[in-house]
Amino acid sequence: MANKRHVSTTINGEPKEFLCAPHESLLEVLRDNLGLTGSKEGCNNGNCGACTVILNGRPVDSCLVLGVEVEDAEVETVEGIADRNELHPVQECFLEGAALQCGICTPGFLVASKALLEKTPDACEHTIRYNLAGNLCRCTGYDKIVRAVQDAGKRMAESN
Amino acid sequence: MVTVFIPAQLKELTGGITSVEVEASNIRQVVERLEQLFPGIQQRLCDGDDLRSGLQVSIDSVMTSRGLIAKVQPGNEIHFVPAFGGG
Amino acid sequence: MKPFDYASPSTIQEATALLEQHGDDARVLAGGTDIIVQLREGLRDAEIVIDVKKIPELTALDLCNEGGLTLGASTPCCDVYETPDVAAAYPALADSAHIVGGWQIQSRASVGGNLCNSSPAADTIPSLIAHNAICLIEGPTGTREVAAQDFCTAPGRNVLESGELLVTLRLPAVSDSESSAYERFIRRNEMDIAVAGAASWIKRGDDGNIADARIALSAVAATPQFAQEASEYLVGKAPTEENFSQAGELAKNVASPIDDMRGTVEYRVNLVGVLVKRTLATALARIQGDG
Amino acid sequence: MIKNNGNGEYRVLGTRPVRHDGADKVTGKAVYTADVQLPGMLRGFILRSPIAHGLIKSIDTSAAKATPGVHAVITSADMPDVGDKIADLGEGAVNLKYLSGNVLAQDKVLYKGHAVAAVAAVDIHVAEEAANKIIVEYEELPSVTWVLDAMQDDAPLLHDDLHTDSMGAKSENPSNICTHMHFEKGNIEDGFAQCDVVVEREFKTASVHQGYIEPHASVGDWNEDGRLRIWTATQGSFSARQQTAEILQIPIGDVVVTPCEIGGGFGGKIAVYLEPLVGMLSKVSGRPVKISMTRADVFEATGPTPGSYMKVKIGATNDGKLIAGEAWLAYDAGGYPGGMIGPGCMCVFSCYDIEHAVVDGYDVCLNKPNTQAYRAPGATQVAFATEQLVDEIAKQIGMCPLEIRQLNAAKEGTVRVDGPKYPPVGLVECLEALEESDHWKSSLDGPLRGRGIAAGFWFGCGLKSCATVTVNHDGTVNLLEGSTDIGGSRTSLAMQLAEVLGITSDDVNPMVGDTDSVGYTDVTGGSRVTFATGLAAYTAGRDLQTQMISRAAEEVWDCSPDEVTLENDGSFTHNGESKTFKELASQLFKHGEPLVARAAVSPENPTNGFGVHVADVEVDPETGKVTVLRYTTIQDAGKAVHPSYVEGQLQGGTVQGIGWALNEEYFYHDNDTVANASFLDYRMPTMLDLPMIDTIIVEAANPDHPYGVRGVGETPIVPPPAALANAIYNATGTRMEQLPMSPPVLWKQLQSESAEA
Repeated sequence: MANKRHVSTTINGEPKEFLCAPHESLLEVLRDNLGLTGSKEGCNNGNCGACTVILNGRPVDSCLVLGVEVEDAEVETVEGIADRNELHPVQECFLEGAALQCGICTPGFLVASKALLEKTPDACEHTIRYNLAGNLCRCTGYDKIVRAVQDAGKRMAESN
Repeated sequence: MVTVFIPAQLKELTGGITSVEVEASNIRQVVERLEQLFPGIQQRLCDGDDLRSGLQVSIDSVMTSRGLIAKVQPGNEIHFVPAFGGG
Repeated sequence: MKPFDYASPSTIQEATALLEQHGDDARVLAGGTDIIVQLREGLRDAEIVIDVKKIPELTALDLCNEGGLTLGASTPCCDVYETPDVAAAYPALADSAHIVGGWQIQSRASVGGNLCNSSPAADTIPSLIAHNAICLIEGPTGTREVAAQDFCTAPGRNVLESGELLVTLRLPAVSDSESSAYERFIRRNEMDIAVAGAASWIKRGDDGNIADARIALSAVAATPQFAQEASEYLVGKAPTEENFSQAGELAKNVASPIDDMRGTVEYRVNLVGVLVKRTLATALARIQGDG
Repeated sequence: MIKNNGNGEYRVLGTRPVRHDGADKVTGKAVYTADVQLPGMLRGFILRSPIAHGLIKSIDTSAAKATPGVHAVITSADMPDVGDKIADLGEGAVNLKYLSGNVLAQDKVLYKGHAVAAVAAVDIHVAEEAANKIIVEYEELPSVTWVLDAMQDDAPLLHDDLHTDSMGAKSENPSNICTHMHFEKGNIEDGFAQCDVVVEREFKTASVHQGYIEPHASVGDWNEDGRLRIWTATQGSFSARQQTAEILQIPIGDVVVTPCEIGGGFGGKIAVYLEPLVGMLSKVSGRPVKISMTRADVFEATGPTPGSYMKVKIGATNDGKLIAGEAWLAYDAGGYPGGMIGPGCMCVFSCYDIEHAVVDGYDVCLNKPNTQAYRAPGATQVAFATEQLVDEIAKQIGMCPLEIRQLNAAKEGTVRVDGPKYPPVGLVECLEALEESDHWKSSLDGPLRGRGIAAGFWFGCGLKSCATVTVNHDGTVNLLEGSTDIGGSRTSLAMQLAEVLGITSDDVNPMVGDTDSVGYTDVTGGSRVTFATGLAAYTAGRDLQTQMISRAAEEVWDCSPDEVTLENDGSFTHNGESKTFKELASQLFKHGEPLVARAAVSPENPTNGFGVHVADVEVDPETGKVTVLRYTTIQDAGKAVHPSYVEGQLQGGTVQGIGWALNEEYFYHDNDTVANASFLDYRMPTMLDLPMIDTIIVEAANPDHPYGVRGVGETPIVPPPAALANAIYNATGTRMEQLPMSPPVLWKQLQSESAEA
């Protein structure tokens, strides 16, 4: 087996160091090495978005990133969305709008939605549907997710 | 007396009769009366001392999972129907 | 996934040296959205994975009036469509970059990686062909240039020799009288592989007729195809629906698709006609400023 | 929107509180099975059959066992012999031989992906590498994956000891047909003789998967005290416990199953796949073991729900009265017997009052994974057939599709083909709501656009549920129940308890217990939890109030219990003095024994959920692609406890139905192996494939529940394929006889019809 590498990175704003073998994905590193199990594995090949994290400002499927690739990078996971005990508007709106049922896709949706709203706070329905099409949900039929993202955008605009 | 509807698949045992009235106070007795009338029907409805797996009883359109011990009242209509669950 | 080693060179020379040293046992990692899946599923093997994203030339994105577009091979798709000048000048490329997987994939997947993966169904390759892109390749024996339309040789195979690295894609400069479009057909509206795809680039002459055209197809042959006959047919013709349909019919001549779960031969050939016609109309509308 | 038929005023029911597990689920704290970490835990990997049908001649595990980091390798030889015994699993009975064989193949593999061996190692990569070193020698056998082919006398036989069961009678020769069912009502010849118009068509539907986003996962720890602890993604912890105990041949009491948060099930997480394997791997290795399936494993070895062939004939008079119906249905069972044909037969005509009917149904083994329930299992297929034929009759006699449904709708007293009569049901109300809806009243303009409607039915079952309520110092309460919560049921149960007690939803802390801590509770399935476990929560609340009346009489008011009145708002009064639940509970806590209440219920009647859908589509004739422009789902919920989650069930089920209708299917290679075992090529709907799904909740109270609750989870998947087929017909004039109605299929059909024209 290839030797493990030492990786220094920033996760949810905090410096982190970890060891990982080159063939371990960022998703495995987060879940198994760092105990950040909020990112979920739904398919392990980039087709469901449940493992979405923000890498250097952009949403990516962490199953399609090698752990060794995040040297000197900034990674944000679902665990980093809330500010201490204050939920982020996107989290609040998912809860208030019942935009989750089983909840397994929710972390990926929250991370991708936050990335979208930071880029396009007033995203219209089509923009939301287009940008979040890489996140599969099998429970909700998406209706309430779209509405929650719209509501969160409004709430973020109001608080700014 | 209760009215027992014969499952269509068992009509071969009843000579085409589709329902009969029997005197019974529970499903076990219903099956016993049926067996007296139509020999062989009991083993089609039951497996040992229980209803055959996959079958359930409806009494006046109310499903029961109590099987042979389910009580019946005079005037009840009894059907044997497939069990169903769901997803 | 089987274990492998990892290197992240910061110069082209380091990268090509590693590639030469490891030969077929080395795999290049740009966005990783194909190669990581292939390694995980055992479709490809690697002793070493060479991450080329730290090489400055490979993440370049430069547009200049005369020189056209210089696109580093590992530049992610989202950079293409999120850079307004680039998206405006090369709309077919922006169209295709915008539909490679979902947003998460587009944040990582690169146009160069899409080309090197050399899938017959790759979305960005027809757009590169339609825009007459040139591939700059560095290798142990120096630099060479290959036209995008000649890059792929078979499903999953291309002209890259052992030790060679695709560094840059160069797209010729465009004028206001040219535009392009890419459209593919998929069963869903996103997150799917093209059943068939078409990119069309046209240049309108002063007389209003088509001065030049390039049409390319995906998912209807072993490699993405330049539809030469259809392209040449349009030259000198009026940009009418009828001529666009006829170009679509002619483009079918280079389609030799397979039957598979994504579509039948008959269906794919039909789609070629539909998509060529539609992308030509979109390109025209874009020249006219209403696309 | 809620359409309330005047059920009475509630304080809690009908409101939309934030769910109790919400904060955990939006912060990543909620623990799903794959998130469980135990000290020393190993990771497991399963070696699966690469072929669809074959005899296992030999398995050589020596190289795998010798791999560094490997702690256990098991094959069926390591599993106990379960014999030929039928086990009753609450929701259905199953032969243990088949159950065990599906978990780990014995002498034969019956589908690609059938588990053959399992490895536990220090990490997943080592486990996978070692599993791939296991050498299995197969003798490949001819295979079959189309139901009609599998029914032929000369079809490859999956089980040479399987004889067709016709209600207790067994066929002489072995057959792939496991079950033949037959139902009759009235006199079919007389019925068709009275008809002015008769339509008949053949339909076929592809296998589809439940498609939950969480792959199956289990963790097992065979403890030194002999007890096996399982953490697992299951719809039913007690069912998983029983299946695991039966397969491993250990006492049920030696197994404790902790249901983790579960990432979707839809019927596909009732059967056990991994639980016995992690148990056995843990026993062999002496370490806890976790297995998470890959997505390919999920597609190839779990679910799907049956593909089908159906021939259905319906006759009516010129004034639109449906008189006679005949159906011949053949459904996939998969590799082992036990499919969904029963409910298919019972649902084919379940929406209509048809006097004469005959239904024959066949459940057929073939080389696919053992089929599992999927949301109203068996009903969506038949609705696709029947609802199109009803439309066709309406068209032929010049009647509106809504009117013909209103004229024939099942109602109280309608006799289903399997015999029972409906109690009060809400189909008529749903059709009325459709007629009054904005969607129905709106115009749909434009070429190649069409509108279709369809009705659907699912029983909704009761089964067994338990609940325990404990009271805290401050009068808040804890609700312990056994229904795994897949979609917010903790809150819908807490709300029912809060309603009884006159407290708020937030005053209730609901918790899903493990099998050691809560009374037996059947699976989360059959649309039963909000209804049946809700009834348990309600009943436990009543038990608590009864205790409190008696305690208040003695300890507070020094009177007889009859002199204490329980008011509608949950307060207790005596001689003009009133105490709220919380006041009284706090007071009783101070001076006497703690308050604990419990309930065990087994409601047996189906809750009979009806729904009606309307869809607007646009068809692209050049590609065959269907775009859903607008969609409205109408359903009778009896009483919508938490309307947001009722809407969510309606929307989610509808979208699964839309996926089934338009794109989802299993593709097979020539050798009957699955070709599209990934989310990429299975093509469930993405967000971009859909419009908003409007909902109208009708509330026609269920007489069997104190608040009138009906199950709502399953019915919404039933109408969409039919509604979309009817809309496609309305847009193009072409009738769709197969699912999915994918672009290549629709394009081809439009091409050949325009060629004929």
